Amino acid sequence: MSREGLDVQEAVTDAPAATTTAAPARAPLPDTAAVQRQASAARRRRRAGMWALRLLLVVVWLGSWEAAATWWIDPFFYSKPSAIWHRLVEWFDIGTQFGSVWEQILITLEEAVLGFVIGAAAGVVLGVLLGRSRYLADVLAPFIKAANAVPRIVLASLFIIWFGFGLASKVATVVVLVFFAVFFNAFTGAREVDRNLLDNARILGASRLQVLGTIVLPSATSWILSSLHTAFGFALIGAVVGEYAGASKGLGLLISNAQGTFDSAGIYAGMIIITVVALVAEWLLTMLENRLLRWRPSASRSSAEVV
Amino acid sequence: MSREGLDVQEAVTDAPAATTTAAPARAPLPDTAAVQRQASAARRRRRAGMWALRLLLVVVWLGSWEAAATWWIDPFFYSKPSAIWHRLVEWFDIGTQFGSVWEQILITLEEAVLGFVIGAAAGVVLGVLLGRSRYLADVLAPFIKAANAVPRIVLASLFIIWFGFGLASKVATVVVLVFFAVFFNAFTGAREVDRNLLDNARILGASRLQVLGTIVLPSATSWILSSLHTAFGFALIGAVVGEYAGASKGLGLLISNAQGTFDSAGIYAGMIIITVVALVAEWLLTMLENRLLRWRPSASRSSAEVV
Amino acid sequence: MTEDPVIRLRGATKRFRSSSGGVHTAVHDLTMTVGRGEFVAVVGPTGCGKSTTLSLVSGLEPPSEGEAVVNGRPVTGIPDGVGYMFQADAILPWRTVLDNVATGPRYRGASKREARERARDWVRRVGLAGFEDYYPHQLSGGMRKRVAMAQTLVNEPSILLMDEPFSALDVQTRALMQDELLRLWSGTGAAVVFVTHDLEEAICLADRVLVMTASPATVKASFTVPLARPRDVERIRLSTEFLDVYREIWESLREEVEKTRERGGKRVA
Amino acid sequence: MTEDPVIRLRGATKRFRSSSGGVHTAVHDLTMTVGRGEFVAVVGPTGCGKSTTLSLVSGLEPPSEGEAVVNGRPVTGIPDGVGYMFQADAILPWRTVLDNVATGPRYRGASKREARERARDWVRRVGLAGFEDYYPHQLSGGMRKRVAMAQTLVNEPSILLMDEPFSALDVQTRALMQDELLRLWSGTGAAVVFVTHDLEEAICLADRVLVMTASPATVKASFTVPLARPRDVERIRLSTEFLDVYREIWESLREEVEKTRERGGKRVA
Amino acid sequence: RESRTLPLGEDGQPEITIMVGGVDKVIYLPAMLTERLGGFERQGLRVKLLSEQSGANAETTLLSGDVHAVVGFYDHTIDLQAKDQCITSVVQLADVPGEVELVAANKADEIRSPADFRGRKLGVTSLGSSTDFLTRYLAGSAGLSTSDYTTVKVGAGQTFIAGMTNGGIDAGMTTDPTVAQLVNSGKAKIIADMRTEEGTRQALGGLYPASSVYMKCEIVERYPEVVQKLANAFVETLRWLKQHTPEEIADRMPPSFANAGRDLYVQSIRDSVGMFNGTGRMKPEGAQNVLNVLSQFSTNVKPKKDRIDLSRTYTTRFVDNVPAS
Ligand SMILES: Nc1ncnc2c1ncn2[C@@H]1O[C@H](COP(=O)(O)OP(=O)(O)OP(=O)(O)O)[C@@H](O)[C@H]1O
Ligand SMILES: Nc1ncnc2c1ncn2[C@@H]1O[C@H](COP(=O)(O)OP(=O)(O)OP(=O)(O)O)[C@@H](O)[C@H]1O
Ligand SMILES: [Mg+2]
Ligand SMILES: [Mg+2]
Repeated sequence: MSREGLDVQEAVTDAPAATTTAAPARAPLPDTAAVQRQASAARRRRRAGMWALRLLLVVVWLGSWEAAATWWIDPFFYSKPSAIWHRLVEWFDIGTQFGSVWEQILITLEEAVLGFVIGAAAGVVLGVLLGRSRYLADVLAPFIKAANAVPRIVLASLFIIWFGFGLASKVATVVVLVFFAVFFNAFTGAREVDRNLLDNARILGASRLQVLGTIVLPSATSWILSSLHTAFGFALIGAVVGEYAGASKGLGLLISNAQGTFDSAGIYAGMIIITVVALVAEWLLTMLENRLLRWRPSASRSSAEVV
Repeated sequence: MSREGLDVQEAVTDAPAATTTAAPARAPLPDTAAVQRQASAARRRRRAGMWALRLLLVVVWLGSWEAAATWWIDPFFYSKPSAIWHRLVEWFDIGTQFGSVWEQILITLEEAVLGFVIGAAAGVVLGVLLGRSRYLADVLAPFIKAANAVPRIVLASLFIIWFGFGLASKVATVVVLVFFAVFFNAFTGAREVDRNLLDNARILGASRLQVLGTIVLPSATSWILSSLHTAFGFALIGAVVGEYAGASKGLGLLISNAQGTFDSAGIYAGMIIITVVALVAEWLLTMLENRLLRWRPSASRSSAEVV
Repeated sequence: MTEDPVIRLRGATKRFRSSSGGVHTAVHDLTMTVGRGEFVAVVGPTGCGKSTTLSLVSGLEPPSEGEAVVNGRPVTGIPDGVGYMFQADAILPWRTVLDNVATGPRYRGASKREARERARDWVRRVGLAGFEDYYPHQLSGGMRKRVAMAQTLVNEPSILLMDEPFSALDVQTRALMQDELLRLWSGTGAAVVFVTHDLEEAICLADRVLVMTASPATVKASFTVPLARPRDVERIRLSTEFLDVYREIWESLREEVEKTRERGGKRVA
Repeated sequence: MTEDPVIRLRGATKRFRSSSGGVHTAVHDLTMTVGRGEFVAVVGPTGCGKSTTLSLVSGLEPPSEGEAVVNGRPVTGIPDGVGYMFQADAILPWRTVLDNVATGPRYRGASKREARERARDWVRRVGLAGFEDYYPHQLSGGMRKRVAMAQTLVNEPSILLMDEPFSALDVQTRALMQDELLRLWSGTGAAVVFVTHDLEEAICLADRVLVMTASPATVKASFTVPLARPRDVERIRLSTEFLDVYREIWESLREEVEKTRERGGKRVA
Repeated sequence: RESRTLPLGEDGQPEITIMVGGVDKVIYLPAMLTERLGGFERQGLRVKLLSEQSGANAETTLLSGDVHAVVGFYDHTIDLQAKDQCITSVVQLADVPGEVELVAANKADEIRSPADFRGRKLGVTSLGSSTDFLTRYLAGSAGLSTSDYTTVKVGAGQTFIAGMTNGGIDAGMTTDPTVAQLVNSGKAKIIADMRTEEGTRQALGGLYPASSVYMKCEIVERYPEVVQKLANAFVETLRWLKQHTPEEIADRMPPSFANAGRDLYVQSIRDSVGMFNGTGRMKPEGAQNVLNVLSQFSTNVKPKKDRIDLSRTYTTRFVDNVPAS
């Protein structure tokens, strides 16, 4: 990307200089367009082969599962792909016994997103604060370590006792899961800010607040953003576990109900929905990350050779 | 540390050269021993103050909880520190209703450690393999992403169906939690191996296997080790959640039993035990890390000023 | 040159706590002055304390003993009119060239439009017109140094501290940047303290070269460079005057370099 | 010098896929030879393709067109007897100095004891006796370069490729290392290809200096250096013969450097 | 895994694992009591008791062979037959569910009977559980359809109490000792008490046999003598229960069961102990009634209700052979 941008620059200003490069006795530069066409054709072939292989893997996997569940193993325990598919179709066509499946997804998402936002914001604020204040960080370090070692999933049922069966207890579960994931990265990001950048900002005349806003936060951004991927996964899990522990709606309830009614296809179907939601969220976060981190060299340094 | 080592070197070989440094007209170098004594006294004072502050925080926190639970809020839901303490004393003195509390801890630890070892080993092997094989990694990428998005905690109850009520289902839960944490770091570690180191090894005559053993693995080690911290936390949570979903012994059962018998002190006591176990494991892992990464510059670059 | 100096260090000492918990004296009892408009180069062996000296002048670090005086006032905090180009890259990777250069004016309260206007002028002056919207990672090392230079100069400092600004560049780019620096500096009347490892560079650029002792640093000797300005850096380094001064200063410097060398692995990279 | 060369590149071209998916020609139709025991320095503008040339000779990269011949055999894989000191630090940070130097012999099947014995000898020869048990991070840049040198030389290569080995060092350490290199090389009879940005360095060290064109690289000219050996690097660079050769080669090189410069931000750092 | 045989100890005696659907619940009290009274040992059985709050999980482990008997609700045997799995109740501990429908104290004026459930949040231990079916049946009998109210999964014990006190649910179904805890503290009132035959007939229009010991049909076929010993042990305990006071019973139970206070525990036993039938014998009328309920509210049973063979879901042949003491 960057190279392209610069090449345009070059083409405009230095076209004459470039032609003088070739020594008279040398073979002329070959038609790079042709070389390039060759290269991209090879790339396309490679990609097609890859997709074929992936498809094959999926077919073999699902096929052997279906076959096994039909003839050898008991689908009561292991379900089978066709049954799972039917359950999914049923849910999306007719709805679940608690109402439309979209409603369940939305409720779970609402809990996850709300908790995610609160947890991430708290994580960033506290992380940056402690990252920039050595003394506070030193004092609180043992408490944070201990709090981080608490088995947070177990808290879900405590939160139900404290906050009831509604939104609040699920959001609380999500918040504690998200908070630590974000906190540690924000902390590291804020602490590892390049000393030179800080000094430079001070020399250029920045106030304490300006340093925080223009140096510390942007520096920590890539750390924070990278933590958000894991954090959103945690958020979904937190919401599901919270619903699992007690709820009247949501994907976690769907799964726990499937478990209660010996509906193994339903368990798998619920898990597939959650997985898809997580993948979509992941994709959105990657988009956000790419937007916010435009200033970084592109990560894909795929400098494989042409021939 | 390193500096000290080198100073000794210097003292032995270059003592005369050092004395000629001071220009004749300059003030003599002050007694560094005195300056150093001063500095370390200041450090000691600072540390004492820090511990006092921490103690104060703990006292205020526990005190207000105890007071609130005694006079305002219902200890039936929130328990109180003294009750939790009594429950802990009881467990360690008399034992729990499922036997000695040590036995519960050992069982949970056994599940966690077993799953941790299996999951970490699998994560390292697959991570390094895919990290070094671009094609395989490209083909499998979508599957790995999807698998990683599956809400793994929910798997705990599936595993009980698949693997039964015993050790196997808990270990399986732990394995899936640990695997991904380790896998991604091992993968990144193996892929980000310094190109120069690889080329250098090839030039020096290394075979493929030698490159893997002497360059790739050690390079990935710091990535892998850093993932183990999170991974062991996951391992404990996995074991506890597995026991929670159904078990005959273990800390998870202790907590779930406490929930069934209105014993909120028991819930907290169980969580405290798990937290302590996690902290001890964390400490052991840090020791291991320090041993294996002796070759790295010490991380504590606490170069605060003396005056 | 010595009356009414812009910078004066008097008996300045700076101690750090080393990573092992001991105490390391980086600068010991250092006294030096820099006059108005003077270009002083500082050379000295690796790790002797050159950067530390600059940080005392800039107010980034307070001296442990002695005092630093800038423009007649003791240094507390960053003194007015100080510009500092760091040894390492210090431009903001998340800002474009233009916004990087506009950083200083923005910090100092200029409106966004005004700051950008002044920045655009300086981007042009350092020869980066057309690259305003590039991010640092899209630039070569030499171009990044120009951005840093514009970023520093846009604040119109009356005191310019430069810490081996060109040492990371290849020889060819470095020569170019040296010319550029002299061109931009001439006529600003700013006092410059230019730290370098490279004696050639020091002589090409400076009015006066200070030689530092091996660690802990103090001023060992001061040499005036008799080369006329304006100078063409690429030409004068092959002239005989140049070679004479070079030999003279090198004799003084070599002693300290060897002292440092003998201490062997002292420098923990 | 041209009959029975140790290294011969004939019409070698190397293309890379650039990050944008396009094709970048790093080396185009390059022909060069290096004779037995000859010390050849290669200079050329930044990013022209010098390192790529070395990677063709070393067998790390196959040429896209043309051929590379080492010791009379076309290069496929790493040829026997090649040693390569990389531009960047390439010693193993998790091994002590001694074990780093012993790496090559270990790879080549020597027993642990034997490898260590040979390594100990080389550690001493590069002047690091007493530092055998240090880890790289405890060493200075110059010391690390010595480790790299010992690591390469312990394999007793008959062809030594060096890619700007000293460019990251400060000027003083660099001069020292250059002396060291000449001392260690003399009498080994190894052919050396020494890539550098620094024309001074090239002339001080080499029998012959090759000037490369701006990107894509090919050989522009070849200059023989008339300085007698053994050479004392710190002294000869102030001699008149030196200055004459310098001026001559610089004229040839400057054209290419300027070409590269004009292309502006071409180098994506 | 082997789900068709019982594991044998070194001396050839079978080692039986029994999963209790909440060993601390009073409705399953005979399981722990038998162990405490030494009933299993007297029969020469080696028995291990496990606890699992979720009934469905308990059955799953039974089917997979991890445990060999479950102490749980009879209705699951019908549910599972609809899923083509055969399990059969060998000892029927009670003819009534032992469940109580509670209503939060501050709503007691508005909700007097199941007919007032419209628009309410009703707590059940778990969706698809027996409490779920019973709640729906109560509401259904009062003329409500399933869309008129919401069932909320609230678990049992502390989470149930929390739900009841902080407004998470308006009413809910649970067992002792949770009932005693809520009623004693005045946080809830009873609107349907299914701990007695009378109350059950009133609420459900018939019996609803619940607490039972069930096993896989295959195991029952293969090891009748082992099943007989189990039946002997449980019936002995059922008889013992009839002859002792709640205080005496509480004394025999593990002290941790009374963590929330001994008086409370004694009271919960007093309230519930009447549900145990003393004989272990299933009343066919009850079984039929359970099928009626499930036919209306179980998604699994509803489509297959006409094909359910009740005779395979319970047997009295073992309890009939228990020697009179
Ligand atoms: N913040 C700090 N904390 C501890 N020690 C420091 C600190 N800054 C510098 N030092 C030490 O002080 C000594 C002098 O450092 P300084 O950077 O001033 O040297 P220098 O002459 O600029 O070196 P170089 O030529 O490598 O740039 C070094 O030994 C360094 O390790
Ligand atoms: N593996 C690779 N993939 C893609 N492009 C490459 C690769 N290696 C080198 N190049 C490109 O080839 C060109 C020449 O690179 P090379 O490293 O040979 O130059 P150089 O003369 O050694 O430069 P320098 O003086 O900076 O060391 C550069 O534009 C570089 O970006
Ligand atoms: Mg410095
Ligand atoms: Mg190169």
